[in-house]
Amino acid sequence: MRFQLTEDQRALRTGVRELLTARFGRERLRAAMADAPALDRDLWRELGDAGFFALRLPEAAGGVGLGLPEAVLAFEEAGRVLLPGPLIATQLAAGTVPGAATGETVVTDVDTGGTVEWLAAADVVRGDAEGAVSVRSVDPLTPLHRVPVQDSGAAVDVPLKSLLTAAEQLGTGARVVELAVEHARTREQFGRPIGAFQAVQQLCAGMLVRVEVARAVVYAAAVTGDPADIAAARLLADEAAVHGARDCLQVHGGMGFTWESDVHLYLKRAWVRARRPGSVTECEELLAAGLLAEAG
Amino acid sequence: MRFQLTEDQRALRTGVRELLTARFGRERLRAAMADAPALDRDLWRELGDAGFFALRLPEAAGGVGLGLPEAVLAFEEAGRVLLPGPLIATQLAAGTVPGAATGETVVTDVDTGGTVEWLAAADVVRGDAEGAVSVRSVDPLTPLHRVPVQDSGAAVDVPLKSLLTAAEQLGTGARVVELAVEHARTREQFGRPIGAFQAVQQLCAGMLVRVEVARAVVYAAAVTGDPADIAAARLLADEAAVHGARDCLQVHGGMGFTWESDVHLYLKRAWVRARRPGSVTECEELLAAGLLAEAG
Amino acid sequence: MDLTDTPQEAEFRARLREWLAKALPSLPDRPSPDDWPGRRAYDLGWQRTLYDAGYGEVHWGAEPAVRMIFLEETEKAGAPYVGANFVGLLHAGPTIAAEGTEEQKARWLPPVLRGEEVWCQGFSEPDAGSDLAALRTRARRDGDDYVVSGSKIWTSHAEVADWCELLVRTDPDAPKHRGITWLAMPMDAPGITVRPLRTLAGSNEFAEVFLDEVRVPVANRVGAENDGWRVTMVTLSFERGTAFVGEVVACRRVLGELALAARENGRWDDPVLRRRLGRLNAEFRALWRLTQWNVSDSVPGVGGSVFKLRYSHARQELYEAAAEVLGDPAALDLEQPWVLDRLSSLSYTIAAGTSQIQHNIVAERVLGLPKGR
Amino acid sequence: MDLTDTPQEAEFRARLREWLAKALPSLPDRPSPDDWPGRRAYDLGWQRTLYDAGYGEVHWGAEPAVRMIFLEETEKAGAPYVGANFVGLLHAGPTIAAEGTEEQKARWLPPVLRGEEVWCQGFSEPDAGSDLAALRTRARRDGDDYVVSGSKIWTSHAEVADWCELLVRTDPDAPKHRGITWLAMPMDAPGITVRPLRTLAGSNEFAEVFLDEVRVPVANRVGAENDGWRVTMVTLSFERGTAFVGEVVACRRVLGELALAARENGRWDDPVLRRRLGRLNAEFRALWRLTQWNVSDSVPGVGGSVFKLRYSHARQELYEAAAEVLGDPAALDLEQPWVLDRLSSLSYTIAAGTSQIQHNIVAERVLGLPKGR
Repeated sequence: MRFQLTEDQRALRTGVRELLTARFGRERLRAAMADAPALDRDLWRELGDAGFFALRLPEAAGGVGLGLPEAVLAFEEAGRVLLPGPLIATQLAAGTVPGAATGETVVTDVDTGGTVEWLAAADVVRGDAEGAVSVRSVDPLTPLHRVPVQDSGAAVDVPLKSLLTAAEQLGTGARVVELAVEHARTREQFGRPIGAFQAVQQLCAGMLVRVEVARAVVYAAAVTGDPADIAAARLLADEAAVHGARDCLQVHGGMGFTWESDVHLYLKRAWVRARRPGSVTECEELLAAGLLAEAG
Repeated sequence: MRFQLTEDQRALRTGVRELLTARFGRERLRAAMADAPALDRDLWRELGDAGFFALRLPEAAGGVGLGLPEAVLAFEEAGRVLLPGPLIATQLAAGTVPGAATGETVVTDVDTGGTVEWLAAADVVRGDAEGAVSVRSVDPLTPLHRVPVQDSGAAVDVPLKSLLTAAEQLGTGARVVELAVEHARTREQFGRPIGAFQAVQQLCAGMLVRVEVARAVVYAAAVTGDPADIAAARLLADEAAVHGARDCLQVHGGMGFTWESDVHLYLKRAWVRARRPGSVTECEELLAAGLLAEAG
Repeated sequence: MDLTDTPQEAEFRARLREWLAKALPSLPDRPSPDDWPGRRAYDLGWQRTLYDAGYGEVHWGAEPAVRMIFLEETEKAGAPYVGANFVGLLHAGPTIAAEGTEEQKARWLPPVLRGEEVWCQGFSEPDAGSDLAALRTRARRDGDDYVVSGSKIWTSHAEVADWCELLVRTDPDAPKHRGITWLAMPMDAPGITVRPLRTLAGSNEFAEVFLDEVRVPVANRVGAENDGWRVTMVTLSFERGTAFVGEVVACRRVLGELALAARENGRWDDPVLRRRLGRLNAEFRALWRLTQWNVSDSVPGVGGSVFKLRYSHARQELYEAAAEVLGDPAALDLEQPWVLDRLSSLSYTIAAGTSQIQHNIVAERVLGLPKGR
Repeated sequence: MDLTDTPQEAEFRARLREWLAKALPSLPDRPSPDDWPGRRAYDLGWQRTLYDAGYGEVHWGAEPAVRMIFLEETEKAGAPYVGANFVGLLHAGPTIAAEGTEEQKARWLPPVLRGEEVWCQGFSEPDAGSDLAALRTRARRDGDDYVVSGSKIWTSHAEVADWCELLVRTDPDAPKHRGITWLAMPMDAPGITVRPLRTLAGSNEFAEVFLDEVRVPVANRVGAENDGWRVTMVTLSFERGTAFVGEVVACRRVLGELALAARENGRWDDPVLRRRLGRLNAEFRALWRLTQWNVSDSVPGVGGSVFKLRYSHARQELYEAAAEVLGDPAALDLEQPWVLDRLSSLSYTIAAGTSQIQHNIVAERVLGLPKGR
């Protein structure tokens, strides 16, 4: 057992982070808010060139030939910077939908209906989007449509999507700890940085704990692919992101309540992701049933 | 609307507190632990003389002729000092069971079975206690028996008992705030009283908030007798007592973990009371149904 | 402990209900949230209507229990909120009434009560939030004027206000609480720039106010120079007892609507959600009773922080539960009810003293724990 | 990221399993919790058995991953705990190994590994709990001895220990961390009184140790005089990575038992309780993965406080859920499984650094926030 990142995995993470920092910094983030529901196609192709979408495609099929752990690391980085677009559906379509692997083709999935992300921007829509109605999305960076629920519809790769969603949530959770700590170290009230107050320290420490606990099980789920590990990863990563962004806002006080602050963007995205297929109820029930099965 | 204690109510509270302080101080509390499952019959009769059991009995019937609000104040005081015995059943039996009003007769109720308190010490047992088995009670001050559940059994005055239980929990909740604050003011670590640390301050403030919110609805329920108010009172008072005693223990650190400290006695009694008829599930469902009824 | 109305209270309530039933149907339509002049006119009109009906002074003169009935009944009847008149009626007005000269009272109070002038508040600054007394907006004396420079933030209704109750630093060398002065600043004075401040909910409810050498007559000072902190504190607790009456009533209404919506869309069958709504019913019942308790208390103030801590958390929980009731994707749709409210509610544990600060206040001022850090 | 055993690890695991299957059935019955001599003999016997089988040094010499396998497999097989050997194997022993002289190592280490001598710990004092460095037990030099007076608290196995690792103050004038010395005190020295300390769970798991002019040879000092704080810190982090392996395995077993019990008594049909158990499954799976992560980390230490904060809370939640599964009156019956565990679990957020202190450690040492109060 060597449950830490390998050298290659570290290098991958660094590479993705550097790419995203260079190509999707704060200004691009704010600009993307104005552009939505359009996508930055140049960025999308650049991601394709870097192998983001073909990450798990076999080398024989022109892919990078890596596995789920590497995909999780890449999606964690995407979650850190709030990278917009139907990233998960497109990566899953690589090798099946022409152009998805290279970032030429943007793919979104309808699954069983309900909410569909980036319907208007997608080149290929998998599933039946008939009757789709545009929704005024709470997240300015994720256009949403409402599609009638299709009980008979095929939900594609729900556990996999749930795991990659957890990875994005993990990245968001980790990033909001940094934002909170940065603010707490510099913002002064009552003659000292607010991070010197235990009440603020406790908020920040609690955020970190949620992230590190989630990280362990998200990575483990990527290694094992075990449905119960994935359900646990999803539950804890959702919590790390949603609760973390919420606490980050609290640490920022009034400063975080403005549109100009980025904190709300993390919270809103975390809300959107938390509602993707694989609900809290489903995860908890699966984990409960698992207890009986394991304990026999 | 004058939703504060009247002069008479203040006087009653003071009177009960003085009686209990004089007759059931810390030494008696510790002695009672050794005596259980026997009851202090002298104290019981003294309570009877003071009108504790006959509080709500009409004057014409030899009682004090007061109402539910006064009973709630008296039981709150009982909860403050962890007064042992089947107090609620005996007060409810006053006027029905000879001697209950005067404290001569100790009464306990079986209701629908499950847990019965003070079965061995009681002179009169209302309900069917057949098949009772003694239980090694977690609370050294409350002997318990297990009685087969009787689906057809008559539960007597459940809402009333639930309200008086809430009153006891309120008293316990209020007392553990005082204990925590007392300890936090005097215990020094790192060169200052631990109550100067925000982490401890937050624990104590949270305890007080729970108590004061519970107090408002417990008193209100005593005035209105409304089932939804009673259910709310029970939920919030249980929480104020159980969570409060738990936090009090946390504030006390290792000192609270000893048998010699009283803190655990508050927690254990709060646990026992929280399991009396009128469960969390029942209260929450009643309150949920109430929402539909009111809004509907 | 009496929760029923006294005969006088019952009469007040009955009369008010009757009047509301008559007055509300003839009210004009509510303006859109972005229409500031429209909102000003609407809110002033409502205050004038109240004034003409004899309710103009209900926030000041009336007994707390009567004020509570007013707030409860108007909220239940769906009457307009205090809106643009908030600062005038509930903050600057009471301050002037308590600390102003006869001349100042005569100048400023009647227009507030008659719905003629709007006030806004210039207290918070970018670097003085939780630590309000650290404010840095400077005022230097020049003849009969103060000359004021600095900036204020989180000012509501600044775009349409006639007056601003302004805290300025007049003695930079004094301890921070002792160099502050309270001024009434006319909002049409040269040197004032109002810039809307967009919140995370996308609304422009607040503004930043920039002050560049703004001249405010010394005659507009309420209380002594450098005594502004005390002057302000006198009224900060003024409305504490009844401040949230309308909001608690509104929360209970929302909770009922959530239950009906959940029954409608089938989520009521989920016991986890249903019990969560039941628990919230307990919560808001208790907060309603606590409001009644605080209003009845002859020594107001102590209950304020306790109430605010619990209420702000409970109201956030309410909208979290609303998201569960709405489900997917309605919970993410800004057009749906409660979604914007959920965003707005994020400020409750921050504005007017964060929950962290409120815990300190309770610990130190109510429980008497030693001063912490 | 690899969660599978290496060939060496797999071999170790297989060999250990095989050995446990043979060794455990022939173990004597466990003594009752109150039988201290019996417990001493039992625990020493088990350590001797391990030693003879080649597992005596697994807590020290082995790779963390191997140590983890040992702890996981012994717990799963229901093998005895480290028990009375805890301090010797996991605390005093490693300290002596790291900081002792060759002579000291030769004297004290072999008897620990062979299951011949029991150590206890004399660190905490009534007035030095969270603030351990404030300890006041005094030691003055007198010839070749230190003469020690004071009292210690929360000492496990004091009744049956041969040695006590003792922190004493040798320089009362130095800053509090700089006047402390580490001594090995023979428990049969005159002047030592051991008084059992009853906990709220009714057990006598701990003791108070009173020291009245106890003579400890200077030769028993490990490290330099006044350097005891550093000496202690060297080993406090020693076992952090694997400290809780057995406990997490045990918690997951309990959780499974709770599910079965709930199915048995019908409470499984309550979705609120069932989903709560499902959530706990997520919790303990994550804690298990975090343990594996920490064990694999080449820089141990950082993960310790994070793990402890979450684990201590989760384990308390586990026994709260157990009470719900047990229901009424079983949850109040000390004879029922888990009820005593629930009481004991109340210490988890207190012992070895309260959760409040752990939050500070994480905030300041991990996140780099300024030193708070």
